[in-house]
Amino acid sequence: MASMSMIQALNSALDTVMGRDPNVLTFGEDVGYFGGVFKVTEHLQQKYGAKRCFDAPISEGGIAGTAIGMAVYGLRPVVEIQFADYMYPAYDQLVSEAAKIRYRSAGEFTVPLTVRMPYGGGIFGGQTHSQSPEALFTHVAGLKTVIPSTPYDAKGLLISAIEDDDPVIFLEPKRIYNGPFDGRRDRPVVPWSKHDASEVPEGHYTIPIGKAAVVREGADCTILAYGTMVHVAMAAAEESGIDAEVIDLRTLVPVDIETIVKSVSKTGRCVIVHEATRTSGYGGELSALVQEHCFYQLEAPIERVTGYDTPYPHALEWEYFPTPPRLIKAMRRVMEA
Amino acid sequence: MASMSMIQALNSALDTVMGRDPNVLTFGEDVGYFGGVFKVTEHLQQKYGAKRCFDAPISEGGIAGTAIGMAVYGLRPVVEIQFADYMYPAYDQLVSEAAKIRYRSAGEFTVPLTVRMPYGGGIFGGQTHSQSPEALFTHVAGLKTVIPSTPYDAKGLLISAIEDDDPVIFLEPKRIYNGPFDGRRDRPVVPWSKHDASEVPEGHYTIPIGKAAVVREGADCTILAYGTMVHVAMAAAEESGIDAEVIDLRTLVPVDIETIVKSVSKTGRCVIVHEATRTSGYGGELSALVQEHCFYQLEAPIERVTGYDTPYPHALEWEYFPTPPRLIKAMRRVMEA
Amino acid sequence: MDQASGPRRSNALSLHVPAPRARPGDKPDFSGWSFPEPGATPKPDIDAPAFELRDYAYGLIRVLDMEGNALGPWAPHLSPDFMRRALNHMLLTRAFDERMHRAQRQGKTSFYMQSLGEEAISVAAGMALSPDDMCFPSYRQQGLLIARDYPLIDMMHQIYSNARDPLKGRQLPIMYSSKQAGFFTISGNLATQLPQAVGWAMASAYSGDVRIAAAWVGDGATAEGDFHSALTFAAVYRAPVIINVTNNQWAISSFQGIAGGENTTFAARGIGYGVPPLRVDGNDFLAVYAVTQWAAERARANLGPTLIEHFSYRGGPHSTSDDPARYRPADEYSCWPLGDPIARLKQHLISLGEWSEEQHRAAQEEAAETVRATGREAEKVGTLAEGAHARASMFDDVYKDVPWHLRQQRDESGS
Amino acid sequence: MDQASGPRRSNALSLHVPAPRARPGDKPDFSGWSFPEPGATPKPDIDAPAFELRDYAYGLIRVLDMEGNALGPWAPHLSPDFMRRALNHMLLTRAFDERMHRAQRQGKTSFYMQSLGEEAISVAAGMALSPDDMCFPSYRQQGLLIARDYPLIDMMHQIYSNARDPLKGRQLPIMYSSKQAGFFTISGNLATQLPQAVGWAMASAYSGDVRIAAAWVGDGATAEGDFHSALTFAAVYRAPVIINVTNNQWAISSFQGIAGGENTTFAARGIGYGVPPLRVDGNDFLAVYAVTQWAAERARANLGPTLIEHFSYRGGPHSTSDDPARYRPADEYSCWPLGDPIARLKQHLISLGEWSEEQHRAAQEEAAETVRATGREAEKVGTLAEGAHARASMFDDVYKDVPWHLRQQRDESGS
Ligand SMILES: Cc1ncc(C[n+]2csc(CCOP(=O)(O)OP(=O)(O)O)c2C)c(N)n1
Ligand SMILES: Cc1ncc(C[n+]2csc(CCOP(=O)(O)OP(=O)(O)O)c2C)c(N)n1
Ligand SMILES: [Mg+2]
Ligand SMILES: [Mg+2]
Repeated sequence: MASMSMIQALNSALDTVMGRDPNVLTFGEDVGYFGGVFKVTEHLQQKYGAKRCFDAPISEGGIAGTAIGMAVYGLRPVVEIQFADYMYPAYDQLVSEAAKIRYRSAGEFTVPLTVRMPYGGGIFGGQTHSQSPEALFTHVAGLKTVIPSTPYDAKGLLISAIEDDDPVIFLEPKRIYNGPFDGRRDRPVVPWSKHDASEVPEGHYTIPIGKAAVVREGADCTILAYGTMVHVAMAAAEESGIDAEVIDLRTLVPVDIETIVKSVSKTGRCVIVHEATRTSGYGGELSALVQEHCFYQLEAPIERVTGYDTPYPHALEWEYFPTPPRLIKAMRRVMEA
Repeated sequence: MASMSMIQALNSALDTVMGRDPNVLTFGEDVGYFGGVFKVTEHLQQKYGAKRCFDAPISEGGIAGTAIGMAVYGLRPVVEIQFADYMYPAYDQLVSEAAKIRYRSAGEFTVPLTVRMPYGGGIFGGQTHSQSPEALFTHVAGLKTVIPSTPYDAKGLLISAIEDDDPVIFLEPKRIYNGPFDGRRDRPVVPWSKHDASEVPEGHYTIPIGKAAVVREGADCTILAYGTMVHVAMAAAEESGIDAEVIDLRTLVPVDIETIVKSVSKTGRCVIVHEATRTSGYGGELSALVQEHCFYQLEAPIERVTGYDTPYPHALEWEYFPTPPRLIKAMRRVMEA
Repeated sequence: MDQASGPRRSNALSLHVPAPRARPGDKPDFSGWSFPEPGATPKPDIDAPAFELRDYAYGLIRVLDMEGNALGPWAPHLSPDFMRRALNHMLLTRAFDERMHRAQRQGKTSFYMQSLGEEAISVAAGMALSPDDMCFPSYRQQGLLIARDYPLIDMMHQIYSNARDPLKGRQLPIMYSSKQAGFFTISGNLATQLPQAVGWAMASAYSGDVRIAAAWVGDGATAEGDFHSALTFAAVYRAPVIINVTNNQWAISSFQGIAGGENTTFAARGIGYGVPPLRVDGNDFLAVYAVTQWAAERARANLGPTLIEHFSYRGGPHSTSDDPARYRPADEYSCWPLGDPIARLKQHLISLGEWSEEQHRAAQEEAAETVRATGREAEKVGTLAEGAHARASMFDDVYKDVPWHLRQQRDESGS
Repeated sequence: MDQASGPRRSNALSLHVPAPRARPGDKPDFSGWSFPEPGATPKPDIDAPAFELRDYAYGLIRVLDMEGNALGPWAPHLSPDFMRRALNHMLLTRAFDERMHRAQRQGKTSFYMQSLGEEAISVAAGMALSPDDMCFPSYRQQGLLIARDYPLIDMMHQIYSNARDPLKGRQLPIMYSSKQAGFFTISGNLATQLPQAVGWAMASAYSGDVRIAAAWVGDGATAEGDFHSALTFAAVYRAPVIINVTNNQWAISSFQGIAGGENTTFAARGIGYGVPPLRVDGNDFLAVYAVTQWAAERARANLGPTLIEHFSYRGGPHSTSDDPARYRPADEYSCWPLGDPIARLKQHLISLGEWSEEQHRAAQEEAAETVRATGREAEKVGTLAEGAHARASMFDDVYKDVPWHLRQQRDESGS
């Protein structure tokens, strides 16, 4: 065990899998010699050689397309899209191809591909370094979508993603790469080493795709969260005086419906939080699922606390970012309803 | 007034606006001399010349990108994406650019662009001629999304879209281009001329973007539908013996929340129907909105009747397509709940 | 808008929109096109630097003259047996196309696409590549499957989406897939296969394998961004891949000028990446064979990718949904200056004394009969209308394992 | 997986991954690069067929020699006044960059990007184009705004996201936008501006206007699909547009070989579309000016697009988030064989007797002082940390009118 930041944990996941399986290779913009703009692939080129960890042309479509070809060949490519905001040129390859190749070939060709993308705001990155496009993947049959919230989960989930025989979109909450952040930017920065889930085994382990974690048990209401928002939710639960149960979804598709239903059946109240724009965000799906499964247990309308339906505004980032106060307001509303 | 098919109505909309405004031009794959693979731009090149209606290279990204540049210049381009299934290469330009240019330039540059796309299944088109990607647009702040269900609406909405100063995604339900189709393929094909809404004025008129239509009043439950599914919903309402109120949304973003809330407040029950895959489809957003606004009026869980979370399967198209029997089952469930 | 109506000055700009020379009612016009003589183009060593090969983009590699003689350094010296096999593959491809086109017209399936006039392009490649090289075709390379002896009946089962359809009724007709035949699952989305082919080739190189990849794309679809990313990645990583552009002059109703063919050749695109650009007469089996072989050897020698433009003509409609008489002269195909690939190989064999009109007629009849017999077999198994597939099968293969939500949807769909 | 580990035969394939010649610790190595002599490249007529211009992709148009002499047919014959203005623009650009880079380091804003070493590319274009020609820049063409006399203080307001930020705090610093200055809103998404520039140019041509468009993209970003669609559409419709590739050797940490620069030049990409490909010394103000003027005249004469590769070197870090010492020799910039654009124009003016070291120092100081004074003004208005923008303004300009759901979100956000 070692205390790792999320970046180190992700790096360790890659290192672990590359060490075990010569069919794993990784590439993307600035991923090679430099080790990635966020350092997730640091030292891998030095350790495994330039053929297993290398720079790619600035063509997200080319990165996805060639990685699909490699996966079809029999490799397990892991590619990095430098920011999730830049995944759009790769969208066709991911949606029309990676997601559909197993189906359209009746299982003959498969795409064991992992696409890593830092996502989310809170770093003053402006409109094109802050986006949360998870709903654009959750709508696509054939893709799995995974989002970790701690170093421990990040490593275990990334290993699972790489070893999965289907394409996995692996969204990394960049705001918590270096420390858990609960949305209170007035508080001192906390490093991961202060957090239990930064204790990460050196070797191989997995966290199953499709399983949520109840990260805080509570009786009053359920908060559904993922990524950075898990920490916001935890802070809101602590500060609010409301005994909230916080669920870290970890996988968005296939979502762990059992854990959700069990919790909401117990609490009767549900708040969903995400950073992505509200309309047609993944929160809409969660809300629909919860009311479909728990209609008779619900004692209050399900609330969504989300990014607004605007591009991510540079200077107004902290108005845009869902913070504990906004979440607490919604929790109060569901409690008072 | 003349009786028009939806194709003729769309063609008439283009003809009307091009006749009035020299800044309107249209292009896309096979759109020029040939008049489009669905004939929506037929005769326009002959009438307005090749500079106002022309073929484009097979590059949806280039079509969207150049059209954005034209719109920024001051024109009102209308482009056709031959099938909505082929919009993915254009997705970056639409999401990162068309949707955000007004915002990021603080209103200095604007994109009065209309992107027409035939969408939906029911024509044995297989995986790549059948998709319904509306939710991939409704999640994007800065885009409006419009879907007509009749010739009359198609013309009025398309004129509104072209005259709108923001980018509009205009999805055309290709299954009902030539006649209203209610999902009963065992019944004889009905041409539009048998339908009231095929009476279309020759000249200029508009249907406002953002306004739904109550196409059938009813007291028992509300069905939210758009495009082809409006006709499926009407058939289900008639056949079911349930006195359903059918709402044709016509615009998905911004959605006409008032009309929805008024109806569900009255009926207390709601079924949502769309052809797109279920998970994270626009139905999720609708379900969330309805329960947020009408929680205390709801007497039964909101139901979603949708395409399944699979690619569109060629030979099993009629198992995939939401038909009146599937919708009626859901209506029964909400009535019995 | 004053901006848009703009100042119309004497030096005003004006928009150029390309148009083909002939539309319905016009006389087909291929005048002004000139081609190098058959045999006239030199053959470079496979390790020639790409920079020295630039001019191949503007020529046309030809072996067969119109009298059936094989000329020049590109002539591949194939045995008569081998060429007869090639001819039979092309005849079978054409007969298959004819029948399946008709089957669609008869309502037996939803869709079909012929390769009329382009048979040499795929058959020659199918025979020049190693059987385990991986092909990433577009939708008009049925000749590859036929050259690789993929069972005709399985193609028909796929087209009919019947109970023996290897793709379980999930794909549009002709969107074949066969791992066994090294034929990648065809996508309905144009050009997506190109970077995939490059990635596959990179993976093969990464793995120290010997297999190379080849991909095909139409003249029209070269405009997609994927064409660019494929060439970029292929050039940067020297991927062992052949990228074939089948320039059949048309992309549905758009002539090749709309894809950029007015300004230069499609082969010339390769120059900008430092990829050798070979332009070949696509209706000349021997030339296509030789060029493919050259590019394959180059790739196998770790010398990287080649871009090949196959200059040809789409003899039939784009698909069964199309009527070309609405946008091009009905007799344009018959005026194509480079003839018919089958007639030309036939002529060559005859001029060698290795074939006769009679044998040809017999081979044609045999191909037709093979197709007919196979068709009967396939139709016995079923055609589209009959709906052979279990509803539940729709939920398989979305993922390796069926997740809960698809299980639920499967269960609900049956109730 | 037996497939992937594959058969390692003697003729095994292997993957090529490009690497730069020098990494940190190595001596910078530009040996083996040879350039044509200044003045040696002929100047074609603007109506020369693209086909005849192909070789320009492999040369380098140079006017200034290293002693400051302007040589050959491309020398633009500019007045000393004009060149002093140019020099001042470049000096101001550099001084501005210096200060704003520092301002970010001091925490006054979140981000900054310099154009150190590339000032000639944007300043020369800004002066060669007409003031109403439309520019579609990437993020390293601040020189365009400066050459067009856009208020420096408005650039600072934007960078500080302060109350006078013309973009209302919505954009990342340096993502300027000014309709007035003919400077299109910069996108954070690379290369998207290219087809937009082509579309704008098509619209201008459609409208019988006289204005042309120009766009800029980095060497790295040429790999994006949008580069390809821009060139395709520009060529097909003969759009009056200039597409500039600023090849500064680096794309963040990736050397230009990763974008394909090992195999050929970036200018050569134009050849494949039949677009004239000019390659120019980007550190030579006079050469950039002359080449831009040539391309603009060509475009105005309805002769279509030109692709220009500006050969240069990124002198600074990629951005304030970058540390180039981690991936390239720290002294690589100082070894750049084509010198510094400011020093070279200065030398030219001095050699003409129109400038002196003293005047230069004074001009430098004046530029620094202008920036300092403007900086003080701007900081008085505010810097990022102060949060000048009303929460409610976030909901404006998503659409022309604020729809109900945004009104609702706006209301809720305030409560
Ligand atoms: C991304 C995408 N855009 C559009 C289409 C529709 N489409 C199918 S075939 C075709 C024409 C292709 O022409 P070309 O590439 O020349 O190939 P050919 O049919 O001539 O063999 C078009 C536009 C598609 N399938 N995919
Ligand atoms: C679509 C997209 N992908 C990736 C990025 C991240 N990114 C920003 S700048 C850059 C390097 C660009 O290099 P180059 O085009 O050579 O321009 P330069 O910075 O050298 O001027 C990268 C990868 C981006 N902004 N957009
Ligand atoms: Mg074609
Ligand atoms: Mg660069």
